[in-house]
Amino acid sequence: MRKETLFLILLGALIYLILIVYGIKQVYTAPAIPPSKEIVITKPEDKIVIAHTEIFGSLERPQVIFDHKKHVEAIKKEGKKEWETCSVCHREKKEKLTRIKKEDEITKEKKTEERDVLVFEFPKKIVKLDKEAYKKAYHDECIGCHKEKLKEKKKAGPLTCGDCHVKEKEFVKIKYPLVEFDPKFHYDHETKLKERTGEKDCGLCHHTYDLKEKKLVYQNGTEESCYYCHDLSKKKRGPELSQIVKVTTEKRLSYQKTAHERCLSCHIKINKEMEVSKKKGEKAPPLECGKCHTGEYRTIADLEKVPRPDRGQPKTIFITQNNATAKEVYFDHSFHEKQYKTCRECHHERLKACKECHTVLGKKEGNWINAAQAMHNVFSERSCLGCHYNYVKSKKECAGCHFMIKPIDIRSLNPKETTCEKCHTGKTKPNVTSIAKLNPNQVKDIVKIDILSKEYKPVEMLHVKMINALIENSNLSKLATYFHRDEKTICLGCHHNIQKTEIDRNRAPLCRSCHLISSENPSSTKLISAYHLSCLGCHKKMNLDKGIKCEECHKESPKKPKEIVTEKNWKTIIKNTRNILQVWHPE
Amino acid sequence: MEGLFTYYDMFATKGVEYLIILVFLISFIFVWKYFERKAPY
Amino acid sequence: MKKISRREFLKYLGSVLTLETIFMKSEGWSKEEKKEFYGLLVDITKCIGCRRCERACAEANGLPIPDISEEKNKEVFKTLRDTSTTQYTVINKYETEKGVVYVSRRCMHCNQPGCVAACLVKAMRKRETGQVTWDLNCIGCRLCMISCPFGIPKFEYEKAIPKIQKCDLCFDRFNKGLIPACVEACPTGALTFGKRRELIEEAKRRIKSDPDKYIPYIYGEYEVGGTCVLYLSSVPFEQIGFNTQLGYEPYPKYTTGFLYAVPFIFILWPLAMLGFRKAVEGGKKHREEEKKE
Amino acid sequence: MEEKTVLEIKEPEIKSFSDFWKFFKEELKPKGKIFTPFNVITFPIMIVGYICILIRLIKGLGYPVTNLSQEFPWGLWIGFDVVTGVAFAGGGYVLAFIVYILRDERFYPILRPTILNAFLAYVFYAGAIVLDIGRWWNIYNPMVGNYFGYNSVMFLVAWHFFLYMLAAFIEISPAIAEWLGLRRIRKILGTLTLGAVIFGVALSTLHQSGLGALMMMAKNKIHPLWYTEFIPILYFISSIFAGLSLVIFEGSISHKVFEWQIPEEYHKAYPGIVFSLAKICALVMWGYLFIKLIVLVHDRSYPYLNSTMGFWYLIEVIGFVLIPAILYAEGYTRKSLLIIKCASILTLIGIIINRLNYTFIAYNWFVPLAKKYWPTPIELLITASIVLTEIWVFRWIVNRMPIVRPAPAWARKLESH
Repeated sequence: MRKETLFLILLGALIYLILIVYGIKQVYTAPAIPPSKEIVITKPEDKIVIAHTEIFGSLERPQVIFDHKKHVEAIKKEGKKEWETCSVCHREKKEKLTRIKKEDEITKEKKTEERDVLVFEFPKKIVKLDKEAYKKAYHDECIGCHKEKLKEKKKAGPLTCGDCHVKEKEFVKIKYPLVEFDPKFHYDHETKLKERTGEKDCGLCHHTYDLKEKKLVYQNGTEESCYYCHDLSKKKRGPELSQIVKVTTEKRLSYQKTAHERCLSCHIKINKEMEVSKKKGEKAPPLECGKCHTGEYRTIADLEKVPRPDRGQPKTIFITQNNATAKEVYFDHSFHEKQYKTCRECHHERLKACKECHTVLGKKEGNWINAAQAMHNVFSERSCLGCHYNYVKSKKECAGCHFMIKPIDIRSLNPKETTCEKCHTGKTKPNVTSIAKLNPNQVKDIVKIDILSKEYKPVEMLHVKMINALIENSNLSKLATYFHRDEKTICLGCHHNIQKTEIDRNRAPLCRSCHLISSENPSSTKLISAYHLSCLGCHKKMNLDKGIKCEECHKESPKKPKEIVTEKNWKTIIKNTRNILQVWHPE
Repeated sequence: MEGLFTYYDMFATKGVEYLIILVFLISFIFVWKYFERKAPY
Repeated sequence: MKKISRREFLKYLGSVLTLETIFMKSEGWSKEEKKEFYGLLVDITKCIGCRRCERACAEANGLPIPDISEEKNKEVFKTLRDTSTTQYTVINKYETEKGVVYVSRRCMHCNQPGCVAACLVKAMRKRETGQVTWDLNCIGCRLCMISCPFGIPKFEYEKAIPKIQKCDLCFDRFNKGLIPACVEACPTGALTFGKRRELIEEAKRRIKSDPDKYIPYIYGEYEVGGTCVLYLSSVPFEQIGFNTQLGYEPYPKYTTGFLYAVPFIFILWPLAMLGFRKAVEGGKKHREEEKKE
Repeated sequence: MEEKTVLEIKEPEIKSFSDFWKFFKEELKPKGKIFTPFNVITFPIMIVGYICILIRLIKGLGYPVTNLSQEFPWGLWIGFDVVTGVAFAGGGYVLAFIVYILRDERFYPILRPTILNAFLAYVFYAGAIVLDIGRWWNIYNPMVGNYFGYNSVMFLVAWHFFLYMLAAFIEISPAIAEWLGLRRIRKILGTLTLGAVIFGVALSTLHQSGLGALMMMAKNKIHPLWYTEFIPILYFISSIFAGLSLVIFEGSISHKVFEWQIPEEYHKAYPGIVFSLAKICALVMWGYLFIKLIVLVHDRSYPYLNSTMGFWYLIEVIGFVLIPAILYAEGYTRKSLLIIKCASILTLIGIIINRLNYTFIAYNWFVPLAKKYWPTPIELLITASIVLTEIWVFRWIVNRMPIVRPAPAWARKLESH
């Protein structure tokens, strides 16, 4: 028994030793935060992730990566044309649309027409929205088709679970770049469809949903963006639109589904017609994913020349409301149209005039936001002040001064007549000329800042050169010339927090008059930080390459030693030496 | 950050702890019996 | 003892009272102005990473002066540095979604510091005016390094006469009426020195005036029971090296559970044991008597 | 087995200090053989250890001497010597409690060696704290002078180390009196032991848990699986079975080494003692496991179990507490000393790992590998030499004073218990 127990003890000791050594190695080398396993593919060659997490929740089996292109090629090999391949997997649906033609409130003609449209959802059969039904539908259609092909001795796809539900692909996320239907696309489609159908028919794509009759209706003059009703990601909505959105969410008509339905069904129809008519030189509309989801987007500058879709909007408007107290505001609609890619930026709810929902006292449709709030709210991207403020803060040329100037908010600063009159000009169209250059004798040419110079030599600021540069910048942009009006406003960029009237009397105060060299009150910016924050801040915001390093503004002064701290702290030095033992051990 | 802006239930696990104590007391009987099993020295 | 008459008693009582008042006045019991926490507001959006505060701090505290020229800064910013025995405050550069951000790291001077609660010789002390200072009567047990939630106190291991090195918010300069050296040297006003209450008001004012510039959270207002050094940032704090999971309990509170129980154990244990011994002894005697019958 | 040396005890006549000095010098000479294998191996280690201690005092705590860094202020000396050493010395107060308070006479034979062991452990291991203290010339500050940092846990622990050394000395002093044959002093000391025991047990509960409370303020540095509000309680309970395991382990060795001193009836009673100790240990460990479970649930840190740290935690809890508990229980029921001895060795290693976990393995566990702490040779040498010196002194005392062998007749009469 003796040898046996000895062996047992040794074995036990060995196991424990291994456990300890392995344990400590793991503990000492384990990375504290496990690296995240998610791989995002942004260049997907027509691959789709089938996961349906909204139905299956957390997946038992890893997600399936479906290669759409391979399947289309396979079907094509069997002799089908490219535009015929879609109906193999996607079901067709009849879509009814009632067209109403109205001229000033009288319905001229009303007819309903029918179109066959392809629904781009995979399980071809309409299936109940639960795990079992979906699972069965997918398996029948995929594996069923693969089995059929095998019977016909053709090359067929995988059958076993592991081949489709691939473990490594579990964390792959495929993101298709958004297709932006910008004005150029809209204009090209308009002209091409006009040639094809002979007359301008917006009903081909646009429609609205009549809540009472629960039918799709197209009425000329009420064309709107698909995003209004079909963008299910946006939460906040006005009372009227939220009903329609409730219907779209019930029917699961997300923007992705409706866009594919609308565009691809039409493209297939045209492809079919072109097959028959065989007109030379005409480019067939694209059917592959990569052709539309290119990922390149046109900038606002490219779209400058492109005419915006005509929806009966006036070129210029004098914004006013029946019981408005303030004067009218001249608004150049066509100019502002060119500043954006979509109408939705301002017409965020429906493509109607602002005053229909934002009345002077506020309406239920406008969520009780009255006109003043809608137009002047500084922190919204859609209001006049808000948009101007964001534009001015983000644009390189303007941010130099404007990053310090607070936005004019009707609540905080008691607005004076002059500031309101800038926009509320009444029925007259304000004409504004660009600012003339500054004549040198009016303002000091070089300003010497030497009050604080200790380590560095005084700063010679080229005052006039800077002002002229700013004036040039201001003349470039229409917004700047409109609001700056004369060169005196440019001075407010640095001499901020004072009234313009003082500048008119050529009395621009020095920085020192407000900023103290040192003060107990933490909320007052010291003079040294005032200089650096405004000068350095401006140069950085306008991302100039000069004037960032210390040397560029002020040279080092040679005579004084490079002591930053005014008064040495003798007590700490004594404290160090007081440790007598320290003295005996010279480090 | 819990506790300042969100509700943090301090006594959430008290229930389970009482259960564990119960299990311990019951197990103590068996342990005691286990010790008395062989002829005590 | 000679019976003292009533008059003698009153005379005696009077003298005691007068003595008492003199004593009180000299000792300064008169209600002097209650000292308040002074602190530091670090506005990360304003810092341009010039490291002048590091050099000023080195000059003021007699530490080796760092070279803060442009090239050296670029090279130093490559790695994230921690404060060390020769640098009480360091600037670290972080690339964030809002561009490059410079974050100054220093002692937070907590309102209820863990290091002060840990020190058994009162070498680490929280002064009434908010500064947490270290003193030479330290025995070097390094429990303060373990108890600091931010890991700030640094010990001079390589020295035969080691010291704990840490920023003390220029306590000596403060007593001479000066502001800390780093605040004096900061060109852009990223560092502001003042009473903690005013600094919090100022930080709240700055957040309210530029809502899109700052994230609406002052780091240090509630962290570990509130700290005297407060941080304002344009980028969420966890991205720039701050530990946001420290909770709001001041760290010394975690040892109160144990320390408050000590007196009770000292009282109950001896009593219980004595009682136990008597009971067991009684039982033994009783059993012996029964065995005898 | 070499023939048993006759048990000759001659009591010296100590009247004045000079007699004592003469007797003491004569006693200093080593008894028994000098070049035993144990001496030959340990003596050089101790000498090298002392040289390292000198190096440490001159060069400070820098790299070549210790691997301590800003992330790991406490290393092997505090982790092993002070915290684990004191936990092992816990057997002293547990046995004193059982013998003097619960009046259980069965454990009397092993009472004195355990108390001597505890006293020496405190003097040497807790003494090692002086080595780890950076500014050791201020060591008296918390005791003397006006720097009483009563707000700190370390203050409590420091005072309790000092006081418990006194208490343990009073408890062991009867043996010294018997060695010197001072009858009257022995009588007085006899009366003091009960007071010393009660004071000692109260002190021990506090500073055993106090050592745990030292880590309470490292909340964001210790891994959530290990960090709880109940660290002091865990430390206190683990010190009970740690102390008892050491008593079992050390008892088995000293029984072989000091065979010739132990009388026959002590020898017969020894297995009984060990079995009842094993039973206590098993029960306490069983309770300790449940406390660990409750703590795991209370802090909701069970999701951390399926990480690498979780694996290490399971090794520590299951491998070094559950399995030894089962072995103890088996050893008790099967009445086999061997199983109990293995269980005690496992528990001792378990306690070392548990204490080191708190000090530098689960402490700052998120720090990259390059900055992690591992003891340097000098640290290991110094620790080894301290442990060995303690064993040598223990042996010196046991060979002379009536620790393992029964007290002389006149002393036994005094025991009025």
